[in-house]
Amino acid sequence: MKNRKIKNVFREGAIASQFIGDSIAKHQSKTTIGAHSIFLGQVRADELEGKTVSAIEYTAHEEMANIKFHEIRETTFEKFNLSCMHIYHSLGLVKTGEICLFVFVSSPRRKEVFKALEFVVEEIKAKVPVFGKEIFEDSSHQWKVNS
Amino acid sequence: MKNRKIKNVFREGAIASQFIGDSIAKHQSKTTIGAHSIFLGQVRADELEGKTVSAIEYTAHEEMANIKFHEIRETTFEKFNLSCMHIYHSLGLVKTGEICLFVFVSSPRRKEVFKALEFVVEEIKAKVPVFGKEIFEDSSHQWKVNS
Amino acid sequence: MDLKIKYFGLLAEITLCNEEVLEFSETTISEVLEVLHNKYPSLRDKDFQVAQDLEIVSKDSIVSATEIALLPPFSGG
Amino acid sequence: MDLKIKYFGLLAEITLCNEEVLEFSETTISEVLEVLHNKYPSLRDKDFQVAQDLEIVSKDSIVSATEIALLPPFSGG
Repeated sequence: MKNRKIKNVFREGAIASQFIGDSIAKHQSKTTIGAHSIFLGQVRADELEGKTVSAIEYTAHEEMANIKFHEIRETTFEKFNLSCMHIYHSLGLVKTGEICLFVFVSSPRRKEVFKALEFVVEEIKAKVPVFGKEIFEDSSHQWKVNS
Repeated sequence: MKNRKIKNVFREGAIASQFIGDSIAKHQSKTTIGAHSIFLGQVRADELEGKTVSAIEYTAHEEMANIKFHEIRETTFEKFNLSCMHIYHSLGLVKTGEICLFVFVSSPRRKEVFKALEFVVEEIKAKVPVFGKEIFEDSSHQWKVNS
Repeated sequence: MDLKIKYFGLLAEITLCNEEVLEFSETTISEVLEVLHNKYPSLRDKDFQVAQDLEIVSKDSIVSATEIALLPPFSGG
Repeated sequence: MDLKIKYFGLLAEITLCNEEVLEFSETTISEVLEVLHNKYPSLRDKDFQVAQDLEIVSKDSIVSATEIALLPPFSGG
């Protein structure tokens, strides 16, 4: 898969808004970039039979997932004219309102980033072995299913 | 146009990455949100006949522009299922690598945010009377044209 | 009738002002533009739209506001 | 032949372990699954995919790795 290294996409716990701000700041020296697009997945306090989700606990087949993230990255660079791309996904407990997925794509031109961002997020949802356990306020749980 | 107030979208100078991080943080109490999408326009160091852009100076028909931003906001809320939306645009000097446009949309569901984000950005480019003057390193300039 | 004309971007570089109040007896936008073209010949080959009451109007509209704006191509974002 | 079986998400709740090493004489994935279904009857009505060498494989594939993973529906992001 080209010469890019397989990175570890996972971060323990929620992704902090400060971390996202810092990531944006790091791109300000790249003056061929004209457009960034960012997707953030946030844990919703969904209700089910009167119970409310308080957190999602994420597990993954980490080795396989990092390979899949890498393949998605390579495919996306082939399909779209991007300057750079970053993906971070939480493992462990992420409380409602916190961020569990951060996808960041940058390009000289805006048209590319919209298509690339949606492509990356849909690929992650479909192809990466990550499993979310929705934990309710009473400590009962159910396994999340992506729609 | 409904009961939302016309906001002032303009900020003097570049939009700081810290401001973007703080905006994200403010949404973490909104636990019906499942997906955010963000667009950032960044000033490119384009070259033209051997000269390099060092900054863009933005001016606008501010009153009209804020009304157009407001109309775009209202139309977008009608077309897409969004929880919230924020738009900030720079006025005055924004140096290469700095951010001049920040669009932030949030929804319970991810499918909405991709479409809404692209819609908002394309509407801004087409309908809002903002004018960018590309300033080269030798202080000469040319007027930017959106593609 | 006094009409305030606002110029933006490139157009303000040609007119050397951001706005000016001129007296017109003309009734349509295109007639007003003809006067401005005579005052600023370089305007003639520039691409711009005209806003009246903060809305883009066609050039055969009747002048109904006390202020119009000449807007070159938008380049926000 | 020893085969390490990894269980994820909901499936690990059924098997009460994240992984185990079992001895098999079976040659296809579906034959291995049949053994696991007998050991854990609740697995039978669960929806999952099987990965071998970190790639999803069909259930009539030949077992060629020393480790396979049982993956319930993905729910990342």
